[in-house]
Amino acid sequence: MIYLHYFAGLKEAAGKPEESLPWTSGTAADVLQWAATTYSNFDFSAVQIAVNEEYVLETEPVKPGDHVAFIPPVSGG
Amino acid sequence: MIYLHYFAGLKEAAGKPEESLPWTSGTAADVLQWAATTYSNFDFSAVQIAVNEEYVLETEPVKPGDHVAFIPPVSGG
Amino acid sequence: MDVGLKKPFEVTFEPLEPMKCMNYVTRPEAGAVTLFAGTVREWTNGKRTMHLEYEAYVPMAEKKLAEIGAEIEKKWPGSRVAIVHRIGALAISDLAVVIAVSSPHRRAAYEANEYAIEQIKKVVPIWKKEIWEDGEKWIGDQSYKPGSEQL
Amino acid sequence: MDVGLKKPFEVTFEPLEPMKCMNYVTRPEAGAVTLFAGTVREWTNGKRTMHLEYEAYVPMAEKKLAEIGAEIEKKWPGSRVAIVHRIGALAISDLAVVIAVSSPHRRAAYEANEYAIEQIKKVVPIWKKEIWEDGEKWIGDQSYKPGSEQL
Repeated sequence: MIYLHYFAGLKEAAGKPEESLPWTSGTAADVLQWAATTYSNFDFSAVQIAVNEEYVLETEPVKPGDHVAFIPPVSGG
Repeated sequence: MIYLHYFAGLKEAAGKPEESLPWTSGTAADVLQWAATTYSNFDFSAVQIAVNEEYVLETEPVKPGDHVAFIPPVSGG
Repeated sequence: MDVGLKKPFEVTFEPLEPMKCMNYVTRPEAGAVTLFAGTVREWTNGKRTMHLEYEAYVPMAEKKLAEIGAEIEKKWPGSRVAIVHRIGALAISDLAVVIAVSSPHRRAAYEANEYAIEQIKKVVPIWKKEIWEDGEKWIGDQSYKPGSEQL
Repeated sequence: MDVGLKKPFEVTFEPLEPMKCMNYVTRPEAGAVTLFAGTVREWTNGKRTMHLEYEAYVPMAEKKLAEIGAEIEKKWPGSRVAIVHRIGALAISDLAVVIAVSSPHRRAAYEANEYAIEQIKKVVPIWKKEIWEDGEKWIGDQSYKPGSEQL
């Protein structure tokens, strides 16, 4: 199981702030692929991925228990 | 009569914050000359002159009733 | 009684209190304190913002704010930093972010403060939604710039 | 009740209140507020400052502060400025000067604020005397830099 976190427009597109997903092994790119397929109404092209609150490359392995957050372009400040 | 204003080290050298001086006509340079002679224990080399709260050149005429201030290098902030 | 800043890098729903940030960074070794406040701006290019909503990935955002602070304290020796960001619904002129930096010398205090806001706008997972009279939009494309404080 | 800033360019014997300056410049058109506070620094190059004394040619100093503010509001359109300077005896960490600048955009707010302190240190008739354990001195040669906020 991994835990997915959605924010801003993606949270609205998904209709929820978080969900869990059965998981054995894979990379951040695999998780992104799953989300992009599941929430095809959202444009993931500029989204960064954070695993356990740290930005990662798409090649980063994702292990069961990890928290994966999709980070649309930020606009704080 | 003109009114002279002293600050910081010059105020201490003069032993007073201000004084008046009989005056008919002259320039800022003349006032400076008078002060430098009178308070020869103070170094006037870096002092600027303000007449009626505005910096002036030494060639500026000084008229009776004017306020002349000697402005040592400032150190506010 | 001023209870002071709860933590120097915080994301909060509460109204921001700039003096708490300022007091946190002020100390005898410092001669200069700079403070930046990003406030909600009403008009941008003729478009009127009614209010803003900020959302954050709170634990990661606080971690990133702390990293920015640590980087600054290393890059500008003798500096101390506090950064607080508000989330939730904000009205016009409300404070969205407050950055306080102290330093022995003023140049560093200005530079480090500006560096902080630039980094925040790049890496801290916080998002802003603008609500106008006729619609709303999550802001994320940094080339698109209505409302609040901008480049 | 916050009675607000008495006047936006003031030289005063009273402790400075940064929030009054900040509130004075904050308004719906502004998205950024920068605040600078020059504080009394204890240690400089191993020499310990006990306290400072500031003196001013008050009417001219307030006039010059207002001129600096007017120049900034012209040079950085849409900005608003407040500057207050304390005089008299100041203790370590006391605020000597507070400068608040608001602007629609942050770059201008930083730039204008730094411009203000640079101008103050050049043209505003205010003097600082440092009091150490073993002596005192009016500071005026800007190349000589112990205590308070410096270049």
